[in-house]
Amino acid sequence: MLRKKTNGIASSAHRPAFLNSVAEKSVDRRSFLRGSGLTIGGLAAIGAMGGTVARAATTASSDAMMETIKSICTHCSVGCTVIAEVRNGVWVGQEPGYDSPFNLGAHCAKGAAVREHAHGERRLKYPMKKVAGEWIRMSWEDAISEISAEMLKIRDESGPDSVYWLGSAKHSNEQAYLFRKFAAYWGTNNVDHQARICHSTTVAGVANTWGYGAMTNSYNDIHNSKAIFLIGGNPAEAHPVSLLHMLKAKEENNAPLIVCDPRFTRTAAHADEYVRMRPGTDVALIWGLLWHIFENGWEDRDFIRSRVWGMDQIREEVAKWNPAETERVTGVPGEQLERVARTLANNRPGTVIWCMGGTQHTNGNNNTRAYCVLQLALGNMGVSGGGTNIFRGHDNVQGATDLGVLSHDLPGYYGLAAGSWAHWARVWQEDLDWLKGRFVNLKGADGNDALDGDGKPISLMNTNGIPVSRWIDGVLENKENMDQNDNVRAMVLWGHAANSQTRGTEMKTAMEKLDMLVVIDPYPTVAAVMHDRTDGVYLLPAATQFETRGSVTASNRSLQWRDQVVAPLFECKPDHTIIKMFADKFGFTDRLFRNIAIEGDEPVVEDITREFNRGMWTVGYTGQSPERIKLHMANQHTFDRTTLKAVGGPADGEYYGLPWPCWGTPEMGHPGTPNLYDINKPVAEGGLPFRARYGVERNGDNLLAEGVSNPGAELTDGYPEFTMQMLIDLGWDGDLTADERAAIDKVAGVKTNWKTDLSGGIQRVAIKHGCAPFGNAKARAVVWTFPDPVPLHREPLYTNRRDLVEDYPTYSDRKLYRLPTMYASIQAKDFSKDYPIILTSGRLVEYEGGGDESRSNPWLAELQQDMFVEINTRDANDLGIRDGEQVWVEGPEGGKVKVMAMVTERVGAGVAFMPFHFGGHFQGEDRRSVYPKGADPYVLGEASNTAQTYGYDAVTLMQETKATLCKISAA
Amino acid sequence: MKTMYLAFIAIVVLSFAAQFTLGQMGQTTATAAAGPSVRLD
Amino acid sequence: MARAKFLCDAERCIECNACVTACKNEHEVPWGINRRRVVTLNDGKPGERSISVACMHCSDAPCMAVCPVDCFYQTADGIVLHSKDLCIGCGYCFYACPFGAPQYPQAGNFGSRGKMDKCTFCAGGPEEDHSAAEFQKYGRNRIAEGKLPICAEMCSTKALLAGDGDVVSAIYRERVVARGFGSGAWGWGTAYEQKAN
Amino acid sequence: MIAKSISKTVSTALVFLLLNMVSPVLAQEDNSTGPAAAIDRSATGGAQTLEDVLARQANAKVDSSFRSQNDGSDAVGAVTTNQLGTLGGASDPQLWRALRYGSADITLSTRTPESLEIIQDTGMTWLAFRAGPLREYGGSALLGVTALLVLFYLVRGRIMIDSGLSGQKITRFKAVERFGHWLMAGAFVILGLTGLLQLFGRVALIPLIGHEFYASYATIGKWIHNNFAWPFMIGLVWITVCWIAHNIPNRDDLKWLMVGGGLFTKGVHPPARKFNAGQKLIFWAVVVLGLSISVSGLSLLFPYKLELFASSFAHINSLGLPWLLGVDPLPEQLTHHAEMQLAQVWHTIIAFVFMAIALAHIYIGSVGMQGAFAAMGEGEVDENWAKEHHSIWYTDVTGKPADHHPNE
Repeated sequence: MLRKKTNGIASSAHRPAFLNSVAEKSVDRRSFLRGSGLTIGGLAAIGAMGGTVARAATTASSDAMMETIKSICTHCSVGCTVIAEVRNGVWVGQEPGYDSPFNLGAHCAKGAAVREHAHGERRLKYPMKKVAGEWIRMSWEDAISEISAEMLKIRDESGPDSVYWLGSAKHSNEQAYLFRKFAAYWGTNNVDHQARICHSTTVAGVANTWGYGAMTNSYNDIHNSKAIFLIGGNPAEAHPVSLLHMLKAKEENNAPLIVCDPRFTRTAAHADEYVRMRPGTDVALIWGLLWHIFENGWEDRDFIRSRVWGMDQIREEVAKWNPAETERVTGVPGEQLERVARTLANNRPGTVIWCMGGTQHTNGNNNTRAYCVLQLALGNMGVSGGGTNIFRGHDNVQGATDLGVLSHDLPGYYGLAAGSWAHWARVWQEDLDWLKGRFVNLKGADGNDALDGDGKPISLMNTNGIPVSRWIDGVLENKENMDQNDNVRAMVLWGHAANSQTRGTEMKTAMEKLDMLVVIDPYPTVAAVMHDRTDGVYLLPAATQFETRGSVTASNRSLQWRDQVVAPLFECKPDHTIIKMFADKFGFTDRLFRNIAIEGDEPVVEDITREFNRGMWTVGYTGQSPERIKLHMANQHTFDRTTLKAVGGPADGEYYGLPWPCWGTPEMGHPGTPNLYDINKPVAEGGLPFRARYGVERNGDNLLAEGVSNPGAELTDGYPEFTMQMLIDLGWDGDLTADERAAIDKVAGVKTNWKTDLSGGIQRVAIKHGCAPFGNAKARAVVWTFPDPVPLHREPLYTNRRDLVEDYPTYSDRKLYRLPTMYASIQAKDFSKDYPIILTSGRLVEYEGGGDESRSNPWLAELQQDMFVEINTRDANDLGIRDGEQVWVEGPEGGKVKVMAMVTERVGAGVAFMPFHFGGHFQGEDRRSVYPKGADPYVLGEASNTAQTYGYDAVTLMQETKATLCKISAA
Repeated sequence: MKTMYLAFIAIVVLSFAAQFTLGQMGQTTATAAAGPSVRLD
Repeated sequence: MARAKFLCDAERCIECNACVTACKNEHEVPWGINRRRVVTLNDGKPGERSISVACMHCSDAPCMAVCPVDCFYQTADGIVLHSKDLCIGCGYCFYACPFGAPQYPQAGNFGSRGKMDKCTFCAGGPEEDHSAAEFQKYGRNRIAEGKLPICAEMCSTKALLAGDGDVVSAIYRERVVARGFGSGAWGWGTAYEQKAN
Repeated sequence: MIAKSISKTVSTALVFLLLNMVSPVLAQEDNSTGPAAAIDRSATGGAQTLEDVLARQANAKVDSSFRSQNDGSDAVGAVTTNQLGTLGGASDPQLWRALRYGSADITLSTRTPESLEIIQDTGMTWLAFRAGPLREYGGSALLGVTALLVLFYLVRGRIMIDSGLSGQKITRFKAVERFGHWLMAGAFVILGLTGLLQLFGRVALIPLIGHEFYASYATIGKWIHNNFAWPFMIGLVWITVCWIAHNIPNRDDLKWLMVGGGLFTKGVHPPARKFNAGQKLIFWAVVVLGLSISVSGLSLLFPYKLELFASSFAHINSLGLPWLLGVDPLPEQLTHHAEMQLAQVWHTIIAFVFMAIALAHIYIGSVGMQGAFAAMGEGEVDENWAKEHHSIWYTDVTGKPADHHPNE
């Protein structure tokens, strides 16, 4: 028989591999693993071969030059650690990051394939522009000068708001923050990013319910759940590694996994209970569930009394949703919901998880608030194992949201009010008047300044900009109907896939109407090819996050640090460098980087982190200094895999990644907040009450918590948010240091509050006395500031249930974010005859977002080569369509896509599903030839959003992609 | 006898011809495993 | 003696394909060659399960038995490897293999199938450990580095286990006990008299 | 006698082959006819019993329906709104059984059809048969034939031209005919040798010359075997076209056969046309076997593209042949693997038969008979040879009577 060729050493090095499987190392390793709850084959047996490891190292001489670098996967929000092996500048290998408490070495298809970034065959390799229909290469210098010259011209003619800066959830925290600041210095609020079309309704709905719009607990905390209620999400494909944690709860706590979804998803396949609902009926479903809970008195009365306001109004609404009505609207049988309700009641604490399936609706904010109300009713908030675990999408969509890359916000959710600008001007040490001068006032029809109620001119500095979901309307809408002086004339897609927004056919028109289209991305993206422009398109190659460094915020609010794995490939540049190059041309580099050192063309990343540390008081992004984050990265192994708390080691007692709020200054050493609103922990150790954000009383009702507060709090009842005045009244002002006092007086004297105090003194003192800086209030089940104070079910704009339109109509048309927005006028028309099938969309595990990156990765692309539409067997047979055939899917607005039919039971009868990652084909036409040579992804396909239709949430303008109509016919 | 040798030469010639044409016909697994909307090289 | 084994926990596998891409990543496996693939049963129906399949490294491997040039060998750990220098690409190992593990760079004509390629349990091949030749022909040799197959190490839900058969089975046993379902002597169907509708 | 040993090889091989290849598939088939006779499995908790194990070792057919049917398929597609509906009701063991017995509904991201076979069990039987009976019987058949020829030579010696060489030559085969013959014959010999190399190399040569050395030979051998197939097939068509007219059987052939062509008795020369009955037999054997070996060879050349057995078996079944022979009907559904395995086995069996016949032909055409080789070599034969062996043909071409009639 054959034998291995050896030099003698090699063989002896690996022969006894499995032999000494009783090496004591193995025992330690395995007992440790059992302790950590997850028994991992890989690790266990690595231990088993412990003896070998050392010797193997000696034989692998080449490993001397091997350097190991830690980064974070750039795909989803779980934040898996990527261990890169780099040999003289080349990324040669990828190892599992067993030390990371988030992924324990695990990866999904995308994470296991990130090393392909280092190959980058299909990357955009150098700056290009389109001239007379041809792509021509150009230098960075020329590109930046040409683009900025054109922008300044547009600025003179139409004002700063005619240039749209579309940022990205793929930016690091530093880049995101710098991007928002850059837009402010340019003088517009027309800046936004993926969060708008991802979880904006969650942020709005949840933040208005109890204070912060984020995942309240963490992936790891699901280990403690006794029940898992998952609605409108498919983590098995969107966040595969999160299943590592969910299955642990399922298997070890025997926690029932309940999945509510129109599709029998891969997640549902592992559920104990699958609830198939009609798309767009989330509120109805939740109310139907609550009906049983209230009916049987399963709610947590004490919790509601002390920590919730408005539940009685909810009861009134829920009373209408008896099993019969619920089944009529959602299609879910009453007895199943009764069983689900009982399961949730009997298994507390249970966690509620939701994703895009709940958020991307015209009444998305209602859905998210309904989910919150469910948890409030069950008393599952603020406890480990409970909470609303909202899985964010992109790797840093949480961070980019926190850092305000949004058209209605400044970093830290400060809003756009004059006071907010004043705060950030102080942080930036900027002349506020100069900053105001960068913006323009809204002009009336007569060409003079339009005046507000008090007869003052309206500065566009203080009004919401156009959100990404509507940028095409910013281009196409008649300017007379807009609260903006002119249309958008230049569009900058900076790390954003155009095929992720609906109404593809209109987007094509918009792109062609623009003066200039700039794409800044590692890949050309669909934006480079979906239009027929022959000039005025620029492609600038950006570096990926593996080619630079910076912090990134995972879904659970933990910050992790990415080290640079390899130098930027080809002519790519990191985003913050590109920002600096633009700032040079616009002439405000010195102002923009006043507190940030610049090396060559590259701003120093750590300085940017420190700058936002000095201003992000509202969400507690102030304690996470670069040094602290890096310390955690270096000592990942010291953190407990369930609590995320370091057991000993240099970060002893801190929570992994200092999940925000991490109060006060870094020096104060707050450990971070693992679970929000956990009233059973001292604030200094990561506890919190609900945030007092909506005043102290409403129509005579007390909005503050009643009789409860965190252990060690000197205020044992509810209390409002802290101000300097309050410290004085309490007699705690003495605890402030002289410097802190000086800083506070410098801001607004006694009016200075915990959000504007740049010294962090107020926060420090409040916490010193055991109190939360943001007060201690009730969560509000009713948000009186929203169109639907009590969350209501509203039929989608395009619905085939005309019988329900009368009972559950949508909103009236209205003007939002500078733009007229249609609701009733669309729903009035009946499309259900010609477009009978409900169309919804979602994720595939191999791809992500617009897919330009993942479809350019051969290891992933090979696994999903055809864009498809899932059609139920019954519908397929009725339409005479066979599995694998090409079909046309046409939306009621005329957009149509030619895709492969996948006949399956996965979707219910009358529902069709399309993944949204594909692009490069447009209404049956293959656009591959339009890509710059060699930069076309391996796989192209129709973008589902070409057929997706109009429809936006009434609070955030989140686009409706989960419940519209279509017709399907054989192609 | 030369007809025989001629035939033997023909055998070799034909076999090389076959090898060539089959080479043209036979596709790589990569191309075989690539769908219509894929560009590999 | 310990033997190298794979085990895929169907209760946990979510068909994320991490094992597939991890393998491609680790060994630079070209398009079309799938040393490991994920099989889904009852796709989209209740009872949907997935399992990850590759060379099972049989104790008494049919491929070894059938190979006309006897190019296979089995390491002391029971890993079935082969020599691409000897392989003549006849395709017989694929006809013999119960699990469809062997892969060939050329499709179509038998005459030009090229050297067979398959899962090596990340143990390289007959070339010297860590040599360039070994990597180029068989991919990385993790076993020699004291590491286990990357597919199992990167599995998103730890469904795929690899290593010493005894350790692997022990881990799986622990799970089944903790789980208390899913691997019973009879299935839910029997337990709940459940029938298709 | 030769024919006997050959037919023995073939029949045994076929029976063995079918039994082995078919039984597992059959096991599946009769599963669908409901659980077989209930054996008491309480002792093993529903698993296989000692009887099953012993039966398997005795190579008898084992009824595994009690496992193969218990694949949870009845629970798949259960009502999802039921409790645990999502699990579909199948347990892991049932799941694995469904895979094992190929009853699972499988989807796969890879695009090659053959990789849809998750677990195929015919491979083991195939390789056992290839390593066992195929080498054994095939090899012995060839050796047997050679031995017989040697024996024949010792007994009968070289068949001489009774009346000696006349020195007068007449054309027997035109260049076109000879070219076609040698095109096929030459390719055939090489194909035979390289084929044998593939089958016996591992047992016969590797021990002698070692792996590396042998592998390089095998590589060349495979190249030759694949590509010489084409000249062979061309030659086959060629000679068929040339000679089919001359090979229609007639009365003279009976006479010829009755005296055994005079091969075994000195001086006996039954009359014959251009081809005597012996040659006609060879011709038809070559045509039929050549066709069969070409087709099976092509399906091996292009894996999975040319799968013939399932359909052929269906025809055979429809003709009721299995029923006549009293064996189970042949499987009409075959995995891609099984198709290739059958093709390989069939190709080899035919090859052995072909080679055995060819040996005899080569013998008589060369050392076995004076003046015979010249016919296909130069294409011209001695008049006396023609008179003795092909008297009628001689008269046809020369118009002169073949005066030499020894046994009249």
